[in-house]
Amino acid sequence: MMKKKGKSYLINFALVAVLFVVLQVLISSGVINRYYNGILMLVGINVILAVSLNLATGFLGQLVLGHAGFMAVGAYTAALFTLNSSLPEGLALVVGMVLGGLVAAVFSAVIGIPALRLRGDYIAILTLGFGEIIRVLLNSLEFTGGAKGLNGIPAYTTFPSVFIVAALTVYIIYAFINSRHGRAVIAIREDEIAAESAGIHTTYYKMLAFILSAFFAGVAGALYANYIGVLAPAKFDFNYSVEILLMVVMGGMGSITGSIVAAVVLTFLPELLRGFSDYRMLIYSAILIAIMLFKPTGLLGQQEFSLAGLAKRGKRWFAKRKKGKEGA
Amino acid sequence: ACGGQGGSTGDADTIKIGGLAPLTGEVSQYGVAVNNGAKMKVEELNAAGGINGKQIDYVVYDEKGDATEAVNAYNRLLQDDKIVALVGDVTTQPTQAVAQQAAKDGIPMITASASALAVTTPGKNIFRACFTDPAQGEILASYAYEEMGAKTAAVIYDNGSDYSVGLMETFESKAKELGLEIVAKEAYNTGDKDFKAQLTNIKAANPDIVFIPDYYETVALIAVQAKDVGLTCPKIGADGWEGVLGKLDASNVDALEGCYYSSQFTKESTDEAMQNFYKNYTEKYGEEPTMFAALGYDAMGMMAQAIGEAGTTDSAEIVDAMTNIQYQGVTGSITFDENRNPTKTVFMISIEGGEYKFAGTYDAK
Amino acid sequence: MSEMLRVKDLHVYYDAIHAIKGVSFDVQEGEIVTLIGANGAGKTTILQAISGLLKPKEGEIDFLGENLLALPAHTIVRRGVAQVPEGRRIFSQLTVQENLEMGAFSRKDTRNFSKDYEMIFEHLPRLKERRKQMAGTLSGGEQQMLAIGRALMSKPKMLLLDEPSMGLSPILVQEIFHIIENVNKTGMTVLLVEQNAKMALKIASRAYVLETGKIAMSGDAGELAKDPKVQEAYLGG
Amino acid sequence: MNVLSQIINGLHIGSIYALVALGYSMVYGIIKLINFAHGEIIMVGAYAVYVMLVLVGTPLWIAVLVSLLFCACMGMLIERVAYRRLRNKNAPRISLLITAIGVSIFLQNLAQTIFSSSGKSFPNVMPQGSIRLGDAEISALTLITLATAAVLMIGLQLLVSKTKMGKAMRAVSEDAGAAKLMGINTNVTITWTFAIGSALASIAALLYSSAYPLVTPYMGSTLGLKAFIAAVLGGIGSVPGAMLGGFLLGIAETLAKGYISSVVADAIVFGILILVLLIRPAGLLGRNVKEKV
Amino acid sequence: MAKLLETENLGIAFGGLRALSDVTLEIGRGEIVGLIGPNGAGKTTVFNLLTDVYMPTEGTITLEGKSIVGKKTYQITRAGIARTFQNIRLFKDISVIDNVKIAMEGDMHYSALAGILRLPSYWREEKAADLRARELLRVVDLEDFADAKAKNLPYGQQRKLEIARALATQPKVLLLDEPAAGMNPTETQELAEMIEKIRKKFDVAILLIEHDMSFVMEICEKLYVLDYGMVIAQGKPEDVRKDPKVIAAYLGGNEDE
Ligand SMILES: Nc1ncnc2c1ncn2[C@@H]1O[C@H](COP(=O)(O)OP(=O)(O)OP(=O)(O)O)[C@@H](O)[C@H]1O
Ligand SMILES: Nc1ncnc2c1ncn2[C@@H]1O[C@H](COP(=O)(O)OP(=O)(O)OP(=O)(O)O)[C@@H](O)[C@H]1O
Ligand SMILES: [Mg+2]
Ligand SMILES: [Mg+2]
Repeated sequence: MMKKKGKSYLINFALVAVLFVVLQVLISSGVINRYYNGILMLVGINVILAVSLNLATGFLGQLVLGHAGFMAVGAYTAALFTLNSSLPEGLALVVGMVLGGLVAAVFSAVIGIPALRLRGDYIAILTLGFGEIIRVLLNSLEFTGGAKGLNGIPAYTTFPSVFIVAALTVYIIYAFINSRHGRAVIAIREDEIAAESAGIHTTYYKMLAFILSAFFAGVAGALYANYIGVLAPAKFDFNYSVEILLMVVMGGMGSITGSIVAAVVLTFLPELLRGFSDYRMLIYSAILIAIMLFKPTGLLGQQEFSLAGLAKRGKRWFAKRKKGKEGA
Repeated sequence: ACGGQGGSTGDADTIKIGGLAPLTGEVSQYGVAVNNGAKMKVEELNAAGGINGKQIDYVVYDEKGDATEAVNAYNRLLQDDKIVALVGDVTTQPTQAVAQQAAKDGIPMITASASALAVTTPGKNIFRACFTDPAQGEILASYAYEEMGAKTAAVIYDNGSDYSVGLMETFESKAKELGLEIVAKEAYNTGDKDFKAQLTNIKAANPDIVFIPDYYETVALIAVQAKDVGLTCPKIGADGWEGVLGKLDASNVDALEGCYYSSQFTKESTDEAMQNFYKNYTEKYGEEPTMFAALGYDAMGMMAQAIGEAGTTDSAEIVDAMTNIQYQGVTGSITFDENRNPTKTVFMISIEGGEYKFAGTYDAK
Repeated sequence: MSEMLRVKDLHVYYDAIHAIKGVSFDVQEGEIVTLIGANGAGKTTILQAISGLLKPKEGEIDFLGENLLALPAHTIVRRGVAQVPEGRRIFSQLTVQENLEMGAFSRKDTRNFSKDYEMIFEHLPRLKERRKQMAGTLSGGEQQMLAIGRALMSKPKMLLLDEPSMGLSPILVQEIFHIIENVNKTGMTVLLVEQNAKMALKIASRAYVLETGKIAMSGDAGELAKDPKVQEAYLGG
Repeated sequence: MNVLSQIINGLHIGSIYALVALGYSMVYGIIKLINFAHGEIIMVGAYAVYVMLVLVGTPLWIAVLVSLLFCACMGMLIERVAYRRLRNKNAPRISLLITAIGVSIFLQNLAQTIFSSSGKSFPNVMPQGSIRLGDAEISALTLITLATAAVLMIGLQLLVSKTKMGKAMRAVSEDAGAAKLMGINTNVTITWTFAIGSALASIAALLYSSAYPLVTPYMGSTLGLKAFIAAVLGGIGSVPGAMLGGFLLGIAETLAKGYISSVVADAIVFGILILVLLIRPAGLLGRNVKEKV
Repeated sequence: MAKLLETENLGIAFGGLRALSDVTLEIGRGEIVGLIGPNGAGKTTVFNLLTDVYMPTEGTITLEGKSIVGKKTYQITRAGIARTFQNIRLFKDISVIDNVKIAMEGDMHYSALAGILRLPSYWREEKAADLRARELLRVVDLEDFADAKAKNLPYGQQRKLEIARALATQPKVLLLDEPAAGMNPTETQELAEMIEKIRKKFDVAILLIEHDMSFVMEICEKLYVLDYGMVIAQGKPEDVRKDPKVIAAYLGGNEDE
């Protein structure tokens, strides 16, 4: 059964590669113009944000309302680095991302150590507060440009870089979740006391998941900064944290593929609604409510969308039709 | 043709001008005002036969005051709608993000209201209709000192707004130069509603005047709370004040009695274009025009005139025409300096008995 | 002796799982009827259906001639059907006292409460000692007593008990069964779900044996207690 | 003198926070939902009063009454439409959180489409004047605000602790299923909770708009967030806690603005919150029940 | 028999309430010891002290001569004390087999990085864990439910799963809090046999709380009787059950076995 898993890794890898090539060709041939290319990059960035938040919220089960804060830290770090570095583009971006991720991770550790001692929604409040503090500090610090923020950040982020990083993020978090560490993390979500008495060092695993989650938020921030070119603290407020959370819940807590789907949908939706000009947020929110009402556990619930699974479903469906025919 | 039914490629007999503004979200009151002004201008121009006989097709997208959305919308205007020029954006952050793109594309762009100096720096094709801050700050400082006879002044400003900070800085430096003592300097964050703490401090410093460099809605809130904490001395402000009385209920207007502000237009002015603008706008939208409305109106006007003078939709030529433009707008007669910022004359307006009064033009001593 | 409760051809599902597959039984006024069966047979499910916490897919539940399926859970209680739920479900953040008050929520005659408290503390002295304690910190058994006391506070016509002896010390098990017999003597009808089949069959007049969602056997409690199949399956040989 | 005046300022905004906080606290207490739409109820209430006073031109008391009922109904409606269905499916709590956010975005934009995004000026309906207190002044408005908040808080406390309704609320908040077995109509209880919380919000709206007389579609969001923080600070689920939290938050905020730096004031406030939570994980008056194993 | 787990003068108070006072227990290797007593006597509290859910106000706990007071719960578990809970605490929303695997944390060692990179150590240990987990499920005959969600098992099965999970931590002492609660005599009978089997197979000592006397009498070699937080009797089952104090406090008069 393990071997079969091994093979499915290869299949999925191949599929992702194909997807990449196809998109890349469409872009360079101009079929996907700059507008859609831009949105695709945002999709990628949001995928990273959603999947990483899902680790903390969906799998670890801690409601985090400050993800945008960690993203901001990563974004500013990378921005300041790329603004002042003389490294070649690609390298500068990579270093920027790593730095951004690491600094975000450090911040998450700072808040995580006290926060994760609390239970339930209080963690939500704490992370919310911390996110706001980060924003206010960025607002008042000199070297971050205060409220004016930073601009003229070199536009190093390209579609390939976003796609590759997003794919990597997804893989890493998927692999993490499906290892002993992931199981421990999920156990904590299910019942912390039972987890402890099953021999799990809960504090350690909480921190691990929390920091990993923040790290990728930081990476996403780095990509964002070098895509949009300007940064201001106002961008990373509580509402933005909520937007990311939205993707996680809408996709399904604890479903990585769910987060991906939701990230795609929720990034394109506002663009699709442009035609409605002033009414679009009205419609947007209505759709949001409707989805939650009719799919309370999100689009994919806790399931993962897998091609294997799809194939199975397909088989069953064919089987049904066969029966139907025979019946007729 | 407003509201983004994009995609329709600019056919020969219309000229497509794009617009960007926050039509929803926290800063939408500014975006809506600018957009109203611009829309009104477009309708007037089209009614008068458009630009060189071609009708203007104005496509505007909402960006919620968010840089990310602004860039998306900009790309869409450029790629799907194939606009020839851009009137936008409204607030600083999105405008800067868009400007950095536009500079690469060389498309003529004018922002009605983004006042941060850095906005126009990315490229020679980026212009602005509003004042950049320095001018007015100096004018107001010397007005307070010379005309209002103030010896001490206090400032309360929005730390998050380049507009506010810029005015505060220039006001302060000019005040020093004049010997007008700044006895209190209080800041607040964008979006704050409660200024009592700061105003209480200012009251303790007991200044002759209070300088409030912000936009009308915030000014209205500050004025009322000033009254509440018993800070009664006169207050002065800049063009951002335009429309402030509309934000005060009759029962509260006394809060601004005897205050002055500098403006780029006034319904008191004899200029008939101005008069019409004021009248038409108030009829059309059921509220008096604000600075943002006027600037949106003029920004569109300038872009249209530039396109007209260029006689083509070629970006480079429009940019040239814009650079040397001589425009007579409701916000005064406008030319651009080397940083593509406007230079205009300033009126002073006073508020007496709940009414605006024209207090004459004024130049810094 | 008139009929109090009649369950007819009851079907309950948990999503796909068909937990109760056509169960029918009745309870006459004033008797103690016990429902025994293995883990997962469906006993709790049936009680929850009667109390209106679960909505059956098919079947009828009539209480004193009234169709309970039409009523929401809280009205069913007001009609006089109280339940001691499986796993106690006491309000752990309220004190013992407050929990008892909750039990009397549907009652209007506040005057008589103190009298009833005394009656309950008589049977369950432990509760008196812990009157002011957070119910959540009670021991398992204490919680069980509280759950029973709470149900009695609503002065029901019919009492549904879901494994009341679970987790109780032998002495208390006897005590609980005494209590059940006593309240029954005061005229309260009892439907008793028990794992302790031996004791249950001893105090009950009739019994139904539930197996994987179906009634497998039924009849006079005494008879069933002697039935080899029952002994084999539920009385430990 | 300054300090005293500043503290008075703090109490003023603080008591508004407190009123709003009560709404969050009650709803959270009973269905463990951070009702992000609550802030928008304030906005709705403010517009309601504005419409009645300015557009229709009714006397104040009618305006207040109308807004009160309107908000209460709005609260119940939201519960009915957006939450109940999810509760009865016992969906994960977080999906209720999301619908709450959806509702709040919806209301903001609905208000904007109806009233446009430019702020409406709120009339000055409160008695003028002020009384001296040492060398500081308390304006009539501040006094009224304080008094109203205090009275409502006490009333609510009595309701929750003494009345049957209050007991029912506590029972439902613990275990809705068991509450049903007690003969409690959980849906009605929850609906009432929303109604009361929203009614309080409408009062808050009146007091808030009197002090900050500009009604905008987005006025509720920050106020709501602050009030929620206040609720947590004081111990969410506890009525006096919400009150205490509100006052503390208001005072801390004002003093920070007045004496440290208005730019980082929010950071300071959140800092305090974090500290409090670390020392008292359930907030100042919240009781932290360790579950028995 | 060599002493394995010892407590000396163990005591705890909750606020004013004295839940336990000088409780001294001894469990030898491979022993099956019963802890009985009236409801509220403090039995579960003893478990909670042994596993650091509560801190003892006084007294010592030693496992193989080493004190474990003040150690964290997970450390105690790894040191060799595993437990089940009186009100079942499973990982409800995940599969039965993962419930067991989670408890193998203690003897899986591949690093997070190795896990993410899927290095051989990952495959090796995961495979081993999978086999062992299924083995354990077989012992408590749940192997057919391996992939079901834990919450969908009937009550009795859930108790067995808790036992399997506890065993997965490879304990030296297994603490069972009312394992037979909610089972009928026949099921209890099977459980008794299962516990015997477990004791032999994994040679663990077992300390169990139970109110079902026939069950206790059948499998326990030694009994401690708690009342109001104090040990009122101990020794061989047949002696203890004749002890008048025990009969008065716990068994009651007409106990019919
Ligand atoms: N919430 C649920 N979801 C899915 N299946 C359930 C649920 N609750 C019970 N079941 C299933 O329904 C069947 C009957 O359960 P029920 O609890 O009524 O049995 P029971 O006779 O009360 O068992 P016990 O003696 O253990 O209490 C069992 O197979 C159980 O697995
Ligand atoms: N956290 C706590 N706070 C206060 N009192 C507690 C706490 N935990 C337990 N108690 C009290 O300590 C006593 C012993 O509780 P414990 O759960 O150990 O009893 P037990 O012997 O397990 O009884 P049972 O057999 O009914 O489970 C009880 O009176 C209980 O009320
Ligand atoms: Mg049951
Ligand atoms: Mg116990």
